[in-house]
Amino acid sequence: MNKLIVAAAGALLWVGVAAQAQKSAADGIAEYRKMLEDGNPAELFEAKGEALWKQKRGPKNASLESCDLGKGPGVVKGAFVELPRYFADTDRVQDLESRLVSCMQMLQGFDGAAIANTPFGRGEQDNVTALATFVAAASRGLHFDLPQSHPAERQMYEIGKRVFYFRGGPYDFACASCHGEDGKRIRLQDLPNLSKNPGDGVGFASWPAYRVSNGQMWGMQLRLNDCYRQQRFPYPGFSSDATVALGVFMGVNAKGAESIAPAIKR
Amino acid sequence: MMICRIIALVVVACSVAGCASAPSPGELDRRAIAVMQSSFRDQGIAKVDRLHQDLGQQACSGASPPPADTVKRIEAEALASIRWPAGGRYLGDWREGEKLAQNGRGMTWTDASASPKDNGASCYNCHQIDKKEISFGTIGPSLWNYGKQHGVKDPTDPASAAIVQYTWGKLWNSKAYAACSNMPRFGHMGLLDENQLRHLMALLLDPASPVNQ
Amino acid sequence: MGDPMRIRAQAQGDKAVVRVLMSHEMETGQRKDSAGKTVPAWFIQEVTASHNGTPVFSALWGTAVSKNPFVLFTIRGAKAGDKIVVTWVDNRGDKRSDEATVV
Amino acid sequence: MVSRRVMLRHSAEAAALMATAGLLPTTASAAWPQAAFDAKGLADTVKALGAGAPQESKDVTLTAPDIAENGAVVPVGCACALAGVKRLALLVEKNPTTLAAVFEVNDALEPSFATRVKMAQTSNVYAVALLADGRALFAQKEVKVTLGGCGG
Repeated sequence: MNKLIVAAAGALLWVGVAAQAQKSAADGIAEYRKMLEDGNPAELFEAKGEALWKQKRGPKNASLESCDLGKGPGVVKGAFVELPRYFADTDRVQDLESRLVSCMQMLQGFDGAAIANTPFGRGEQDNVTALATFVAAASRGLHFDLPQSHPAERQMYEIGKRVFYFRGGPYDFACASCHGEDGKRIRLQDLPNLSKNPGDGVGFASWPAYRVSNGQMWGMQLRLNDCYRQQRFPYPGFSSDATVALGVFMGVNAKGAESIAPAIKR
Repeated sequence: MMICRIIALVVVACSVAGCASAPSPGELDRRAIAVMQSSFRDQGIAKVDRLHQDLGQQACSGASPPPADTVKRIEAEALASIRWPAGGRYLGDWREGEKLAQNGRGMTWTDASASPKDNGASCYNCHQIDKKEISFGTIGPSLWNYGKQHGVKDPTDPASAAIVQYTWGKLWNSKAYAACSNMPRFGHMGLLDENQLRHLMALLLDPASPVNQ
Repeated sequence: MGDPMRIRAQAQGDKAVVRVLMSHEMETGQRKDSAGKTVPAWFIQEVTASHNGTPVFSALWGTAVSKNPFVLFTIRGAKAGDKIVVTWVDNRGDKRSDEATVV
Repeated sequence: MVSRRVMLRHSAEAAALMATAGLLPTTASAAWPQAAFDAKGLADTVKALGAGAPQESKDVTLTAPDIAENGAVVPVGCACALAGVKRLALLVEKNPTTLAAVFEVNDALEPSFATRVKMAQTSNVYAVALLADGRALFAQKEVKVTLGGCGG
């Protein structure tokens, strides 16, 4: 027992020595990422989203051009950097994707619940991603500033914080396991610290993003969904309160960060 | 249980609409748990019962660490839970260990089975191990030269017993040495079997392992 | 015939730099689906471009070009207002042309 | 003027390539050189493109990163300002199909192209300039492909 404790103390004191060779690898990766910026396939989804926004569709044969994303009907520019926020018509705090589904239901007559239950990348869910890409792109270069004036918005921040630190599952992981400290990596990928402001706001401000590894466009809902998959948690519902609360927590923490969405990611 | 559910639903409705007065921190804690319970569903092998927290998971679910007496209790219980290897055989084949260390798969809802034979150990996600692998994470400390740094020349020598046992214990239940460790409890949670753990031990401690060159 | 391309043609001195993004799966024919069946190859084989109606660019591609392909080339003597038309043809015979103006 | 030359060269080359390949194209595009895209390694691929033994040359420029964070998208470019260059090709040695892309070079274009390719693993990448006199000049670089993300 004593021996064990001594050994444990030794192991704790003993810190890694070999981070030197990493410098060149990090430089190489930085160079690679820079080369990719010239021509981000997210533009294809942005163009598709813009066409979908203007097109008369759905049972009501209407466009989304009068959709209220929080800054009044039809205002797209600047909406992304203030979401998630509270909406009186649905009496809910909504993120970009769940708000788009509400607009598709209210204006175009689509079945919102059916869209929410559609797997990512299929049917109308794929259209939601393209629409989200278009809306996000209209705020590129603007700075995040989520409203916290409504009590429901403040409460969602507090709940989101608790969801962020909720540890569970067979691996004992929480969002905070990977995103609670500065300067950490998984493999070669930098992990943004999403737990505070100022933090790495760009972690929140890059999605929707084009995923190089699978050639897919991912919105924040799918980003969070795959985080939870890797966290070895059960499946979070599309636009469930936990995912929206996390959006509020990360978004408020990203205050002041410049939006670079839609970005290009590994 | 049923009553709890109903209360939870009422609370969520309140949280979404916004209540008249700001809720207390304790009330927010309860609402957050209700949100967790209502937001997830079973998918494949990943069932909602994974959200039932044990003492350690619950105590380590905050921005700050739990109180000292809770830390002590978690660590003591974890230490007592460690199952030492059958026959006192601690080391396997470092080559198999390296394969496991590279493999980040297992236990997600896209994995077919939760059996240890279908799981990797995900070590490189968080640790540097063999220096030749440049794609490694930094959430945990570097393990390059782990055995060498600890002066392990012969892992069966009694002089090496302390570090050998500590390493096994850390792999079996990391919380025995740090209550809120970020590292999974590979043995305790049934993620890896004894032989797989022996292979990882060899990767770290075998003088012939590339880690100790 | 696929989704529209994104073509950016920017005048730089007496040239125009053309950047094209195409929406295409670019299946290699090596990949297996979740049921273990090989997904057949499906990829763009030929890309051509014209400048004010004159063919100027031609490329032949294999399965190794990335999904949602990107290509960059530079046309001599092109100026703002000129028309660039890009066309791709894939191994199934699907085809798509899109037009852009040099800015 | 340019148009006519380009068009003529296209059809002539298509015929030559088909002759080299020795088989009828099974693909939608008649000009697509099946044999060249089936070839393995630098030497065989260049041969299948109808050129002689490849020579390394400083006159050919290959742009590629040292490390690719993901092999699914690796940005690569090729350029060669020598007179007499007819085509520029990009090759990835260890891919199931070595030849990735062939670009026609003519007076209407700068002899410089960029695209993105998939890489199955760490490998040498080549930019090859095919000249009118049958010579093939190349530049090479090893690109490391890393494992990324959580790996699950």
